This record gives sequence, C-alpha cells and structure tokens, in this order.
Amino acid sequence: MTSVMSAVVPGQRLGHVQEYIAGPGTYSHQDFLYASVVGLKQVTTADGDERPTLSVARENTQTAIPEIDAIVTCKVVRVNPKFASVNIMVVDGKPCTDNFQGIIRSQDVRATEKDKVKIYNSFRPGDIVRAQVISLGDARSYYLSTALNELGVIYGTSIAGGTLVPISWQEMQCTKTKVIEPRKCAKPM
Amino acid sequence: MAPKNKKGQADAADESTSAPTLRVILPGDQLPPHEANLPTGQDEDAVSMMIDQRAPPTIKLGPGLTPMDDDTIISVKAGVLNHTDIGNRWWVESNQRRYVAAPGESVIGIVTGKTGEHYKMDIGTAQPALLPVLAFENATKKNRPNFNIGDLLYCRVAMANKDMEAELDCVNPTTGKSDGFGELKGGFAFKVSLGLARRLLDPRQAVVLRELGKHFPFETAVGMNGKVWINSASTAHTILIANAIKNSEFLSTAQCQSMVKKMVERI
Amino acid sequence: MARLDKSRTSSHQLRPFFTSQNLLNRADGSAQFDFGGTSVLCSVVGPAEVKIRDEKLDKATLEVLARPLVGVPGVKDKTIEQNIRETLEPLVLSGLHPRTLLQIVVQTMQDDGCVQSTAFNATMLALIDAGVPLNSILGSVTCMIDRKTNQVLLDPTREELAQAKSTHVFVFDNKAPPAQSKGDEDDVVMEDGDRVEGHVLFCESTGVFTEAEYFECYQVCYKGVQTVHGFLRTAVQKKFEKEHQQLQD
Amino acid sequence: MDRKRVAGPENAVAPLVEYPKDQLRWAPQQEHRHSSKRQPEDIRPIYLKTGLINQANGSAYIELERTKIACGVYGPRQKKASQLSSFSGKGTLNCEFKFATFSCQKRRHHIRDAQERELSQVLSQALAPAVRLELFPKSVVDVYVTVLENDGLAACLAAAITCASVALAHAGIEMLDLVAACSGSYMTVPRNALGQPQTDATTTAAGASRDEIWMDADLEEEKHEDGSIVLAYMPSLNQVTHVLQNGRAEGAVISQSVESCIEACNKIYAVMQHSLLESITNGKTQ
Amino acid sequence: MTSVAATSSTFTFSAAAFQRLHPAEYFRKFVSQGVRPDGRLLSGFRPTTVHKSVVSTANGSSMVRVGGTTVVCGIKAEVAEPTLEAQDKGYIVPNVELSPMCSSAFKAGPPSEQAQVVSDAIDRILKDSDVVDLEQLCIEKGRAVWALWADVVCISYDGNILDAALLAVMTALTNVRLRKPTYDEGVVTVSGEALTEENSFSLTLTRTPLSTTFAIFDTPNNTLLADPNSAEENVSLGRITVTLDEKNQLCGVHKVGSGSCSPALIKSCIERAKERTQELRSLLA
Repeated sequence: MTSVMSAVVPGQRLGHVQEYIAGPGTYSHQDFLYASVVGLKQVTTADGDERPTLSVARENTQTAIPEIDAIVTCKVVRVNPKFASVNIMVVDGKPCTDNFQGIIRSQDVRATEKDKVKIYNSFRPGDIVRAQVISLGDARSYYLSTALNELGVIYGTSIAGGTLVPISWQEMQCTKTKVIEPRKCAKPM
Repeated sequence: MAPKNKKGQADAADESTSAPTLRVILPGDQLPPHEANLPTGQDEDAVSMMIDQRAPPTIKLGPGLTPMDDDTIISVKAGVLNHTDIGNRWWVESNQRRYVAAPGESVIGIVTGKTGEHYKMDIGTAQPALLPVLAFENATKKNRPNFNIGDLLYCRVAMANKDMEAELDCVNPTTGKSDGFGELKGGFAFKVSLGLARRLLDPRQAVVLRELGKHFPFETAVGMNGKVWINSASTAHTILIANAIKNSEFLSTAQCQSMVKKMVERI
Repeated sequence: MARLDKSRTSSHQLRPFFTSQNLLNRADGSAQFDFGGTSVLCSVVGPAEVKIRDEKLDKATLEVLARPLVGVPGVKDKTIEQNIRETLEPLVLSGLHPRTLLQIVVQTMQDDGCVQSTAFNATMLALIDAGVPLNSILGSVTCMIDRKTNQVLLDPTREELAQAKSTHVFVFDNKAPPAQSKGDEDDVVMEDGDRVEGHVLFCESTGVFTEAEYFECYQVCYKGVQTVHGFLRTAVQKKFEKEHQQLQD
Repeated sequence: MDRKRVAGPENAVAPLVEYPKDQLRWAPQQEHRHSSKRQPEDIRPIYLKTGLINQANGSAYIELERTKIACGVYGPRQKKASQLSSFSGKGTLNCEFKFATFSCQKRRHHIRDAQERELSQVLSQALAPAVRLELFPKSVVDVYVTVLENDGLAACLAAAITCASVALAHAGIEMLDLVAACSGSYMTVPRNALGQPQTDATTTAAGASRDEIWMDADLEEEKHEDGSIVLAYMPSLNQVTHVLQNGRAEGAVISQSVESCIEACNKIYAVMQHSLLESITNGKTQ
Repeated sequence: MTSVAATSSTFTFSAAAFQRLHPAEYFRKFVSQGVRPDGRLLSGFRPTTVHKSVVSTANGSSMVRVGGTTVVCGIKAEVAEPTLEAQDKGYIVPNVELSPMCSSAFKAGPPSEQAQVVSDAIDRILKDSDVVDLEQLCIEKGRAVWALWADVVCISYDGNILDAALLAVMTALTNVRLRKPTYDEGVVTVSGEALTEENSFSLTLTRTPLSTTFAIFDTPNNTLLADPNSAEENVSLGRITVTLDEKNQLCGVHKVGSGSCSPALIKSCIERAKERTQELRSLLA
C-alpha cells in the first residue's frame, strides 16, 4: 500500500529512523530521515516489514546512468577482433541525455563456445544492441554482456542499406536484397 | 518522369564519339540505358546487385558505377569508362593516390608496431592494417618470424571491409606456402599513384620495367597500394630505376624508351 | 556595357579560366582553379585516420580548412569552410568510407574577387583528382549588382565589387533537376517572361536587393555555371588522355 | 588577437567619467543604504525560477534587483578525456563561473580570467559537501553559471551559490541539503554631521563612527566597505559549507556577521524551497 | 500529446527511447502526419518575446526568447582609434557566445565553428546592408570613435540561433544610449550625472534587417520546417535563411546543405519570411 503525501525538497526532514525505512530519494543522518531529491513523499507499507518504507519520487528525474545488472540499449560504434565499442543510449528503458561508453568483449558475446566468437560476425558498427552491464569497467568504459538469449542485436542495417530481420539467433537477413549477414541476435521478448 | 535536362549526359556522349578509344566520364554522368543494354522497367534488385544471373540481359557494374533509385546508372568517379561484352561488364578506370584495401590484392607494407598477436602495418590506408604473427609459412606459436618497426613486407590482403582494419597475410592459406610473400630485404621503396602501380603489374603495359631490364638486372615488387620496391647491384642503379619509374607515368611508349635510354647514358 | 575590367566587353562574361591538377606530391589529390586574377589551390587528403572525437560511425568526416591570402584564418574563413563543407557533404558518397577523415585545404593564392566561387571549383577538381566517390559535380560563379547602374555583373573583379550594392554566390550541380513531384509548383517568371531555371545547391546573397534582382542573378549565374561545368569536364578529360598515352600506342 | 571572434579595434578603452562638482556621489553618510530603504540586515527581494534552459538537466535563474544570474546543470554524464585521471568510485562536481562581457561596469573579456577561475573554485567548494557524489561513480556533474549583471561582487557570488544549488536539485541530483548563501559587508558608517544619531548599540569607542554589517551589499555600497564575508550554509542540517572572508574586521564583528548570514540564509532557503515546489506543480500541469 | 507507435522490428520502446535511438525516424513519423513533435505545423513559428533594457551595466541591451532559445544581447561602448581608411567611422563588433551552459552540444573553450559562423553572419548583415551609418559614432575625426561591442550570450539553446541573435542585436542597437562625449587632447570624457535627453543620444538605424530560417528536412521532397528547434536541426540536412528589412527589401538569402532547391521553393521562403518578419517588427516597436 502506497500513500502519496506532500512535496519535499532536499534536506527536508521526513521522519525518525525508528519509524521508517529509508527508501529511494532519502537518506538517514543521525536519528532522522531526510529527502535527497525534489519530489513527492511516499510511504509504502509492505506485509511482513515491521516499518513502512519512506521514499521520495523524483519529479525532475535525474538523467539515467548505467548501473551493474541494468539492461541497456546501445549503438555499436566500432569493432575490432577483441571487442566492440558501444555508446550506451538507454538505461532500463530511460534515455540518458549524454552517451556513456561501453565495450562488449569477445568473451562476453555469448554463453557457449566463447573462444570461437568473432566480433565481426556478431556486431557491426551502427547496430542497436540490447546488453547487460556486468561491471563498471575501467576508467573509460562500462563492460557489457550479451550472453543471454534476449540480449544481442535488435536492430541493424545491411551493407546494402536495408533493414535486417533476425532469421536465427546468429543470422539476420536484409529485407531489400535477401542477403544473410551474421549477427548475435536478441530473441524478441 | 523523363529528366528535362540531359546536358551532362549529352556532353559525355558527344565527346566519346569524337575520341572513341577513350570515354572519360565524370561523377553524376549517366550510363546511357541503350548502351548498357538495360531493358526498361527492369526490377530494381537486378540492377542493385553487382552480379545477378536471374534476369537476362543482366549488367555487371564494376568500380565507379552505381545504380540509382530510379533505375538509372550513374558514375561516382571521374575516369575512363570501360566495357567488355563478356558478361556485359561496365566499370570506370580511375587513378588515385590513396589506397583502399580490397581482399586478394598484393601490397607492400611497413611494420609500424607490434602487439602480442599482430603486427601493425602501414599499407597507405586510413587505418593501419593488422598482420597476424602466425600468418607466415611454417609459423607456429614457438617458432615465428620476428620483424622490427620499419621493416618492409610484401603481403596479401586477407580480409577488408569498411568497418574494420584490414587483415593481411604472408602465406597462402590453402597450401601453407609463402608464394613469394614475406620480408623485402635491402633495396629501396617509394610511392607512385595507384594507376601507375596497376600498369606496372600488367606485363603488357609495364614499358618502363621492360626497357630498364634491357640495361641491367634488378629485383622489383609492386604493391597495389602504390608502393614499389626495387633492389639492384648498385645504389646508383637503384636510384636511376626509381626515377625512371616515377618519370614514366605520363609518357608514351616512345617517350618512355628515349627517357630510359637518356638516363642510362648519363651514368 | 563597358566593365571596369577592361578585358571584358559584356556584363555576363566570365573571366578566362585556368586549372591545373595533381600539383602537390604529398596530397592524395590537388588542383588549382583560376578565374582571371583570382587563384585558389586546393588539396585533398583521405580517406585518412580520423580523431576519435570527430569520428562518424556511418560516414567519412569532412574537414575543410580555408586559408586566406595573408595572415591567419578568421571568422570569415570559418564561414567559407562551413559553406564548402555543408555543400559537399551531400555530394560525397561518404558512406563508402565510414570512420575516416577527408581533409580539404583551400588556400587562396591570389584575390581579385569571387574567391568563394573559385574555391568551390578548385575543391571540386581536387576531389576528382583524389578519386573521391561523388554523386555529381558542382560548379560555382559569383555575380554582383552595381550600386549606380543596378546592372548585374557576372564574375566581378575586386575593383568592381567595391561598387556593389549586393553580391551573390551560386552553386549548381550537373544533375538533371528532379521531376516536379509536388504537382503544380509555381514557376518563378522574370520580368522579361523567362522562367527561372536550375535547382540551386548553395547560394549566399548579401547586401540590399529586390526579389526580381535576386532571381535575375540566379538566372545569370545558372547560365554561367554551365560554362564552368563544360570547362571542368574538358580539364578532367585532358588529364586522363595524358595518363593513357602509353595505352594507345 | 582573437581570431575566432569578429575582430574589433585593439586598445579600446572605457571613456573617462567625470562627475559634476556640485553633485555629490553616494556615500554611507548621505542616506542609510544605497538606492533603497533597506535596513542593514535586509537583503534585496529575490526572484528565483527553475527550468529556463530546456537542453540542460536542471537550470535556475536568480534576480536580486539588478543582480542577474543564470545557471545550467548537466549530468551526471561521462567524464571527458581530460577529466579521466583514474578510476574513481566517486563522481566529480565541476563548476564554471563566467561574467558576461557586459555584466560589469568595465567591459570584461570573453576568456575566463583569474578571478572567474577563483570564483569557480569557491562555487565548487561550497556546493560539493551537499552533493551525494558517491552515488554516481565515473561520472561528472557540470554546473555552469553566467552572470548577466553584477551589482556587488560578494552578493553575486552568494547568489550564484544559491542559484546553482537550486539548479542541482532541479536536475534531480541527490543532495544532502540545499545550499543557501548570503554576503555581508563591514561598513564604517560615520556619525551623521547633521546629528541624527541612530541606535547607539554598536557605537564604537572612537565615537565618530560605527561599525555595521550590511547584508547583501550592492556595488555602490561595496565600494565603501572595509571587508566582506560570503557564507554558504545548509539550512536543514545547520551546517556551513563555505566561508569566504576578506578585509579588516574585529573578531566580534566577524562572529556577528556569521550569525547574520545564517539568519539571512534561512530567509533565502524559504525562497529556494518555494521555487522548487513550484517546479513540481508546473511540471504537473504541463 | 499523441504517442508514436515506437516499434523497431519486434522490439518496442517508449517514445522517448525511440527518439533517442532513431531520431530521424521518430521525426519522420510526425512529419508524415504534417505535424512536429512539439505540436507545431511544419510552417509554424515558436512564440517569440522581446524585452529591452534588461541589463543596466550595458549601453543597450535586449533579451529575446524564441521558443526554448533565450539570448541576451548587451552592447557596451568603449573609445578606440578609427582605422586609417575610415577616419570618421566607429565600430560595431557583434559576437555570439554559445557556452556549455546553454546546451550540452557546446564545449568550453574558444568559440565553436557554429558560434563563429553566426557572429560572422551578423557582422556581414550589419556591414553589407548598411544598418548603421558608422559616422554617428565619430567623436573626433582621425582620433577617437566609439566602439560598440555587441555581445550576445545564449542562455538557453534550442535551435535557430541566428534569427534570435540577429533580433536581439537589432533590438539592443535601437536601445543604445550613448553619452555625448567631449574630446580634449587625446582624452575622451563623458558626464557621470544621470542620463538625460540632453547629455546622451541614440543611434539612427538605416534599416533593421531580420532573418527567418527554414530547415530542409528530407530530400528530394524538400520538406521545410520553419524556425527549427535543436532536435530538428540535428535531423535536418540543409537550411535556407532569408533576411528582410522593413521595406521588404532582401538583405540576404543563404541556402546551404543538402537538397537542390527550385526557384519556386526559394520564392515561397521569401514570401513566408515577409509575413514572419512583419510579426517580429511589431514586437520591436
């Protein structure tokens, strides 16, 4: 059960730690819970919890940033024998205002026969790929994986410029010229 | 739907009749449909494919020609329009200085870097090409040739596409033999235009090499990427050969012969 | 009507052209183009390696650098750079060389008016020389309207430009104009009853002028560009004939 | 020579301004405060609005009479190559402070000068303690502040901090608290010659003049100050994030000025709260 | 607002995600219905407001809002030496600043190409179309003239910066008040007393050119989008800008980018620009 209450701003004191559990958009400091974003205060009571959860639903949503395990949609920028570089554009269905860089290493493309993966037969520049964040990676890039059935290329363009449609989990066909191109396809959910 | 202004096209046709041996066309010029033997109302797929056996008479388009959405064929390069009746092939022969890698072509590359698995090679393309350290005759993980930065290698383009760096090899993958590919030791390498390189590789057209060969022995390797390597008994000869090849680009056969003769006489 | 430029007799006459291709040894393509006393040298390098910052994943990055006759480049040169680049981008089949750089350097050698048009023509020839794939070729001329006589002067010199109330740079390509798909698009008709012809690729008109004057300039330049196209074709033809001498013996 | 801008004449200077002799310029003894009926502890009325930059993740605009400042917040976004020193588990707050060329009495230059760089740093130091940087590793939040009109430097800095803090909250960045800031100037007010002694609570031993703290001084008042203080403060946590003090003042005056600033910050906080809550209701109606 | 059927083969996205991944496709879906994502018709302009005298530290100033684009122009007068060629003429130096504050498309540092090109375009309109007789800015012939620095700061960028910046510069120029200077042995002095009709003067403008920009969205159909916003600029291939003065004389026609345009298309742009600039002039008055 969720009840929406008043609008709050960061720093506003919301309640005592003994009464509530700190939810998203809040933090606890000493004995009290405070809001950390602008939004509407919500109290959620779930069965089994001894205390209700206090959270603040953001009104002005912060731009999405990739987090571990998040499903992201990204565009392949360049490929080389070891990995594909991508721009992360959407995180958990929410577009991020600026791109974040990510890479899909050849061992993270699929779950089986990892050593036989050829990046060029999995992704091509311009492909739109659904992937999962597996680690925060190095200073520059997030590390992504497509080693699940529903992950992989979801939209691509053939060499001739036609749209590609998946015909198996590792092949796509151009709608214009019927040429078949290899890809690590995502299974439609 | 007929274009109202056929000026560009008409020009091309006029000039080709005055000089029948050489038809120079410019980007945007249309290949006249009657000449290309294009049936009207042909479906698009047959034209847009480089090779298509389905709908005779078919036309095969080589470099420099591209089909447009309205079934016309236009040139995208300036050059000489060529045609052969065998397979009704059309292409534009142009000359340029920048190499774009194509699979199967022999090139001369310079080692510019080395990683665990690859040599980085400068073959004149936009991005450096990769040469796997195992792509040599009899190369194994333990026994592999070692090259240094700056070494010259004669190799073949194994894989090339616009999305990745080109991949090279120095071995015939089916026979496992080197087929003459490998390091070019000693000698001298220089750059010429791609058109000249192609002509040097054609025995019928390589007048300058034939003429030079009459005067002294030398070794040569020509890469499709416009790099030429030569080696001879003396430095003086090597310099002479290099200059003669560079000079020959815009000369007729007679001019070429006298040029070589004059240069040889001078030393 | 006499012109300030004594060598010409007509207001719609162009100055003599001159071109030279493949002048620079280290560039992948180069060309010089002259309109009378105005001369521009252009070099093309590419497809070459591109900085990651400028990389485009589905096409080549075009970079145009305009260098003035004297001194360092300023904002005026930036405008020329942008004009040339944005006009060439749709012309160059840049999709064939994704993630590469095509660098074009335009150096003014002599300035006697109409530098931008000369630069357009020099760039075109240099691109052809470099063998860059293009879907058409363009040609450019400039005209002006005299402040006192209100006359349209084609290809004006610097001296003439000092008397201009407006100047007009036009670029047209060699493609047949697309068939009019929108039905009855009204034709623009000039005072003398002629229909204004040609589809413009680039135009930059500045100063103060009327609509009728604008379309008169449009027409004069369209006709002028046809001469330029013919000249470019001859220049390229000559170059290839020279190259193929050996073949024909 | 700046070749990336339209070139103007070199060595252009502001004309000499000559004041007529019979017309006296404003000085602290003439009237109490410059061009308004304010009391020493009064701040100027604040106009504060969020969301004027639609391309930014968050933005705010503040006006205190003539002082006008705009702020845009971008991020969290990927760090640029220059900011990539090493992997960091914490995010970065990057602030840039700029005066528009026409914002001051003397024309300012386009290129950021030393003063602007210093103010950028102050801004960043005042705001960073309030931002929960640990929640966005590898990322950066960029805060850009542009002063359109400057009517008192210390007041301008304080307004910029207030404005930037509201813009951060507007961008949905997680914060511990809002940061309100206020400035105060140490004034030596001579006893009025005509004799209208004001409340003598703060009269100094010298007897000829009194020390006062004028909150949120404008440019004209600032010209006569002995020193100033800018204080940034998190009102609900009751914590100070930054104090910038300069000039000469007695210790007692300084501690009193801190009190006055905190008091003023609490007033400003109400305005900040109001503008942010307004942004929620506006967002709802759209 | 109507939501778009955002499908890409068999995968579905929210409209916002679809716009992020396929901006041009997203846009084409709207344009095919004759509307734009912000609700405008293809020929519609965004609401525009003009305010004068917004910055008291400047000699003339204005704030212009065109939809989401907000610019402030401040003109500051300084004294400089005239050039040898034009000894009795002053300077007007327009510069547009596109800072990283107004959009994430701009980086900190020296002006981007776009900022330089817009500044140059305004400079050329001021010079080539004789907007201000610069002799008004003469203080002492050959010795001292006024230099007016017309700096435009973009507060919020949402496309079509040229139209907004030019309108702001023109408004600020009509708003300029210069104190009457006295010249004495190389020193220029102005009075510090309150501004009055007697001790100051305004500029007389020969004409006030205003521009109207259209983006060319797709070719060869040449769909024109009046007053493009930032998202529309990003998916467009070319643009046409028509500049007109109050007598409907042309002060500039600029067509650049993809799409070859027929004379009729240019003419229709001129006609629509006439209507638009007429509306803008009522704001200026």
